[in-house]
Amino acid sequence: MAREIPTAFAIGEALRIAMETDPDVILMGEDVAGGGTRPDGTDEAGGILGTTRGLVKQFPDRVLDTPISEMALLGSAVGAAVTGLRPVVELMFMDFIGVCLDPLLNQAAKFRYMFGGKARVPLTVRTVTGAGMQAAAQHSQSLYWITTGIPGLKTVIASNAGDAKGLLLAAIRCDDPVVVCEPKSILFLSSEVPEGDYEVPIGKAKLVREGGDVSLVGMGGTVNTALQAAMQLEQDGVHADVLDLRSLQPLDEEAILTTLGKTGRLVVIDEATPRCSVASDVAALCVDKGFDLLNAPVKRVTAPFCPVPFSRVLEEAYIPSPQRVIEAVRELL
Amino acid sequence: MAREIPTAFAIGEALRIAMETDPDVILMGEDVAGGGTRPDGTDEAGGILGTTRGLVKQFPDRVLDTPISEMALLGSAVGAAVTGLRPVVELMFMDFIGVCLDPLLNQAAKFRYMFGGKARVPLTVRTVTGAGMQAAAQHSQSLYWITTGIPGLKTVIASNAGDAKGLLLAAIRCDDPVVVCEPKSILFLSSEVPEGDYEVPIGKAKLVREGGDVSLVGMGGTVNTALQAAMQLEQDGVHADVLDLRSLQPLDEEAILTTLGKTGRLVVIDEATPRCSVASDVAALCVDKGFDLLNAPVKRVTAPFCPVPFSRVLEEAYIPSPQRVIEAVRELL
Amino acid sequence: MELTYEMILGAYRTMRMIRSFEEKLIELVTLGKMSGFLHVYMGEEAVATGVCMHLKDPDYAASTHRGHGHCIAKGVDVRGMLAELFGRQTGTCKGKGGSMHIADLEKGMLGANGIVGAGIPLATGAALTAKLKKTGGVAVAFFGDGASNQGAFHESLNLAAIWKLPVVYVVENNGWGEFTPTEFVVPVKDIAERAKSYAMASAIADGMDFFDVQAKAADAIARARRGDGPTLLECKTYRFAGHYVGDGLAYRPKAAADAWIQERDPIRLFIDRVLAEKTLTTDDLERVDGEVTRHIADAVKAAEEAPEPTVDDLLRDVYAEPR
Amino acid sequence: MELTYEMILGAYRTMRMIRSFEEKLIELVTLGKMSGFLHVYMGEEAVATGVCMHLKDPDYAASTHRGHGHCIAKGVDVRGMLAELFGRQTGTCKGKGGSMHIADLEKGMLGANGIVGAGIPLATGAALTAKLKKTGGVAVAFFGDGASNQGAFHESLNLAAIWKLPVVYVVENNGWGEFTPTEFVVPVKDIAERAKSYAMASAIADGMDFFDVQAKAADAIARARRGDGPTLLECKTYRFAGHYVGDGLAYRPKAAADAWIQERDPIRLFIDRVLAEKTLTTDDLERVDGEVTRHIADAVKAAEEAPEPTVDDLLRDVYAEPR
Ligand SMILES: Cc1ncc(C[n+]2csc(CCOP(=O)(O)OP(=O)(O)O)c2C)c(N)n1
Ligand SMILES: Cc1ncc(C[n+]2csc(CCOP(=O)(O)OP(=O)(O)O)c2C)c(N)n1
Ligand SMILES: [Mg+2]
Ligand SMILES: [Mg+2]
Repeated sequence: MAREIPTAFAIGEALRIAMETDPDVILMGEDVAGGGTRPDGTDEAGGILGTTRGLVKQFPDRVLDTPISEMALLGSAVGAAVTGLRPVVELMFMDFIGVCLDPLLNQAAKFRYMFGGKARVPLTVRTVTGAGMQAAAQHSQSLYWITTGIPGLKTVIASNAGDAKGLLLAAIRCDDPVVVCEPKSILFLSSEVPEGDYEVPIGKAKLVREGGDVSLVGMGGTVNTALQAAMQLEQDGVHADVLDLRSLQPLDEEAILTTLGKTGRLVVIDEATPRCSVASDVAALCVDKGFDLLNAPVKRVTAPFCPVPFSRVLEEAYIPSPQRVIEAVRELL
Repeated sequence: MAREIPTAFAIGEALRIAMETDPDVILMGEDVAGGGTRPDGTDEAGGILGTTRGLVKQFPDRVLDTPISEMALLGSAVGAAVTGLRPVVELMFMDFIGVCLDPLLNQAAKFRYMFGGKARVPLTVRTVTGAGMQAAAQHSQSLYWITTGIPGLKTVIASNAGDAKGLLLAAIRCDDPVVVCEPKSILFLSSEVPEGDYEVPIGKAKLVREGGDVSLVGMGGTVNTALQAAMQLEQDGVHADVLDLRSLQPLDEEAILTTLGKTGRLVVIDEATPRCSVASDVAALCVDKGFDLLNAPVKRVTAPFCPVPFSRVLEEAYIPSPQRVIEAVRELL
Repeated sequence: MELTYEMILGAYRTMRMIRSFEEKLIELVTLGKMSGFLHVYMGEEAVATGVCMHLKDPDYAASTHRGHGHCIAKGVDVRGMLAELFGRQTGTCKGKGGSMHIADLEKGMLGANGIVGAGIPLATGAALTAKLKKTGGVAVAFFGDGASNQGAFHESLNLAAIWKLPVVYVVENNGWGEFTPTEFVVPVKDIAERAKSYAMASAIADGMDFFDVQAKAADAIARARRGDGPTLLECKTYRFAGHYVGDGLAYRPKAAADAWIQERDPIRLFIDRVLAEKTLTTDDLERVDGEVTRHIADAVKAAEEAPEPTVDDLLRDVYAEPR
Repeated sequence: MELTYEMILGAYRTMRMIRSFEEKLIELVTLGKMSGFLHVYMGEEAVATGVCMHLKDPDYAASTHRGHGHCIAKGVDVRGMLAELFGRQTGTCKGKGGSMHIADLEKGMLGANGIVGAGIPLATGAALTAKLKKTGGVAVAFFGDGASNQGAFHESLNLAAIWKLPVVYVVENNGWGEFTPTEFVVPVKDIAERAKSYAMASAIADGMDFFDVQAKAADAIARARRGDGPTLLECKTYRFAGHYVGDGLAYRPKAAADAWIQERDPIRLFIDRVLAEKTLTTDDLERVDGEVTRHIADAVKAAEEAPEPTVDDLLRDVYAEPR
């Protein structure tokens, strides 16, 4: 019967498979080893959330703890990627992109184009996103809209353990720089994860629920929010399609327009703040190429336009809830 | 009769007025003085584009050349802003935000909120944006979508010299951190600039042309693109409203919905790349609150999703043109 | 500078307050009464105390993710801090900041900070304000050994050096950055060495010895106030607890840690010395211990009874001038 | 290392090629035949030449906004470079990069770079590849005095030091960062000093003396190849022209500049020495001058005749694997 493991384990499994199948794959980051190979025989931490635990013992020379120097971490990873390695960088929390955006924005994303197609940048950046652990304003942001908006980068985000494994394997083997977001809300949830080596193609969304009355489009943790909303809506006889974007750039426009074509009504749920968001892109797609399919406004259920508050009550109110999705759907019917 | 001066001069004028009227206003940046007060009596550069020329002579202690250390430049400006100064930072080109995003993303934007409303961050960041000078991929980007998307920041962009002066004065006197974009395409264009001290309110768009058949929404340099398109459309009897957003965050939703209400047809023109853009937000607004006003799809005329190419021909093809706006309008009629 | 009886007693109160405050936090987390990311300062109390005793309210200090000690030493109200950690409306930041963002500008506390190294340019900017507005104030940046590998450290110290800013950079070298020993990531023996890259004054203090810290901090702060520029002050200390509350410490050799904890506890060392030198009596110490315990108990009670924010607060204070 | 006749003649060819190449660019810009942001290397030719002569194709070099000299010295084809500056399809980057982005990975050129300091971590990463894949290769980062104030400099040198990477950091101290004299923004006399913050080897070379540069570069590169870690090599040089082509230089005292240009021209110094030591003859030099002039003339002609990109190229090569 199907094997269910937490997303964090599935990610570790993907990393091990990638390293076993390609000697050029290395891991770099703060405390990705965190002990383990030390003379004093201490046990390793395997990253702040333990995701990489066990890897340094198996690949002592290819799991590299770095100083707290993200600019050098990202920048040297880009340099390593264009010269023959296939680095997988752990940027502990995506909030830290503020100290190391340039290597992504102006280097990794642009080399291939600026150099007339002569460069390959097989770089993967894994990074934890999202709220829900009362980690407050600087450790809880969903900043994937920034990397999504940069031409030359690809950005993916899984909603379950199985996709997290397959997307990460695809990202590592992709010759373009890929940012792989790991939402806090799914890291410790268990779900079915196939054994062995497989890839989930980058750029393909997945219809995870068949309805027909309304389309709920989610990404990462908000796919579960959408599914919960869909189940409650079902009880009132509203049948919802739920589309898991999985890839934020490239965006699977065809899949979005297909479900919109079925339902004529769409709500997009995004844990990020609303301005310049993936949610806005989905809505803009609907009112452009999907205009003739629309029977109602396109609603965006996102975080409010404010920093992530510490207080438990406020953080709960901050994160998009099934209730808010249901209310949005009600406005469309 | 009305006085016409280049935008760059109007900006210098605003800076001088701000410094004359408030002793706490200081300028910080690379070569914002660039000589001028030196013992050897050399003349000053006044910034890479000469915008701040003349100021260091008038305010020798308040125009500060910094090392090429944008993280310290932005970070110390935030520290100065919360402790009693009103710094105006020049970030030479917005492309350089990759090396200094954190002070904006995680510090300036969040202090007031994180600290329970107890902080004021009267910081202004002036920065040059956009293509058109064959400055290539790392000196030509329109990255205002990044600052627009960050809660706690405000972002403005003028389309003419008069607004550039008034918006900058308003930004400097605002108690919130404001990013003031200076598009290359308008810096050296002359237009009418009132004498003396005045402010253009942040958050208010301006209808710069009255039409009624279709709404063209622009920002910065694309307002001129829209006006040119409007004039050509006029010849075929198509009367276009042209709305100048001026403020990207806050976004003047009312003004957008008002012109959409008149025309039912809208094209938004944005020099930035399309993903997670202000253009997407405008389209998303139309299909949400403006749904009942829509008679046609909302078209986004933006830069293509690629880095800015060096080649003259390619750069010309890259920048949104009146022709592309006209084609978009044709699709709506 | 000669330390008066009041100064020494005040220093003890501060150190004891920090220690008891964090012991209480650990207790509350263990009982499941408190949540969030908590990084405790235990073992490093002498640093914040020895430095901040020479600062006044108009002077500024920028802190880190491990900020409780700096906040308390800089005079932030403990009741507000506890309420903040409980996420209450009465908290220093109305419950919106939490442990990593406690700030009180009126007390000159520029804030704990969740971004390693981010406080360094902030303090540099506060020093720029002091210099340009001639307030006579100084600014202090507290940060860790790990933060000294951040670009912001390099850029800020260089800027302060060329502008001769009234700022003191206090690097708390506690031997660890998360799970990584400092010597794995810092190739020089003394981080104070790095001041030479900026022709900046530097000093090294025994961070477990309050008296050594306060003496060297006094010099550095005086240099800044005189207008003679910045100092990099390295305080050698040790992180007694894990990186965060809940850290199992599996990666840390126990023997070495125990040696520090048993032989170099800054509060223990302080007590031994003041009693030996008879500057304070056991009565003094016990009186303070009692006051501190009661003060914290009251603060916890008040915090637990205080109201939580309401959803209306969610969008409040994003901007000073909303439209 | 003993320099052979071929090596010395080759060095002269490289320096002359760089100089003539940029003289031609200035002419073309003045005639309005070429546009874009151009930063010329004039006066600094001995640095790129002295360093790169010790590198092979599999070795990597990261350059700056002032990259023509590094590219030519690292073996990038001048014809392609000229075509690139004309924005032609036949350019090194098919016309998409321009002066600030010329790169040729096959020649080990990681690219000119429009972001000050960005090449430093890139070269560090190339050195990591060499170390992990045991290629025996080394990496060099060229950057300016101004770039040594960037956080990326600090973080990268620290990383290379703790990992003992085979990399050489070549800081070209040309006295200016745009319009600001180096001494206004760098508080230490020698940037090489900064190596001490990382317990890193360092050296200072007279950047106008090809022979001094190549000797010290040879040592540093050998150290890297031996696996003995990185070096910070400061080359004291001078920016003969303005910051960019078109810079009026109003901010720069003329006398000091003229002294450098008239007395310390690296090519002039080179010629005087090789003729005095009779290592090369005037015939040798004139032959090379002729070859270089013809080569550049042909390259300009070819570039002017080459096709420009077409709109179909606009969206090409954004991704290796488009969907
Ligand atoms: C820019 C950034 N990178 C990484 C982190 C994650 N992080 C939080 S604390 C810490 C260790 C800091 O070490 P140090 O500066 O020595 O301070 P200490 O925890 O020892 O007091 C790290 C890596 C962060 N918060 N910010
Ligand atoms: C991050 C960044 N900041 C600022 C600039 C603008 N800029 C381009 S070159 C330059 C001066 C660089 O000085 P230096 O490093 O000494 O190199 P040099 O020009 O003297 O060769 C500056 C400030 C930039 N390109 N990138
Ligand atoms: Mg530490
Ligand atoms: Mg220079």
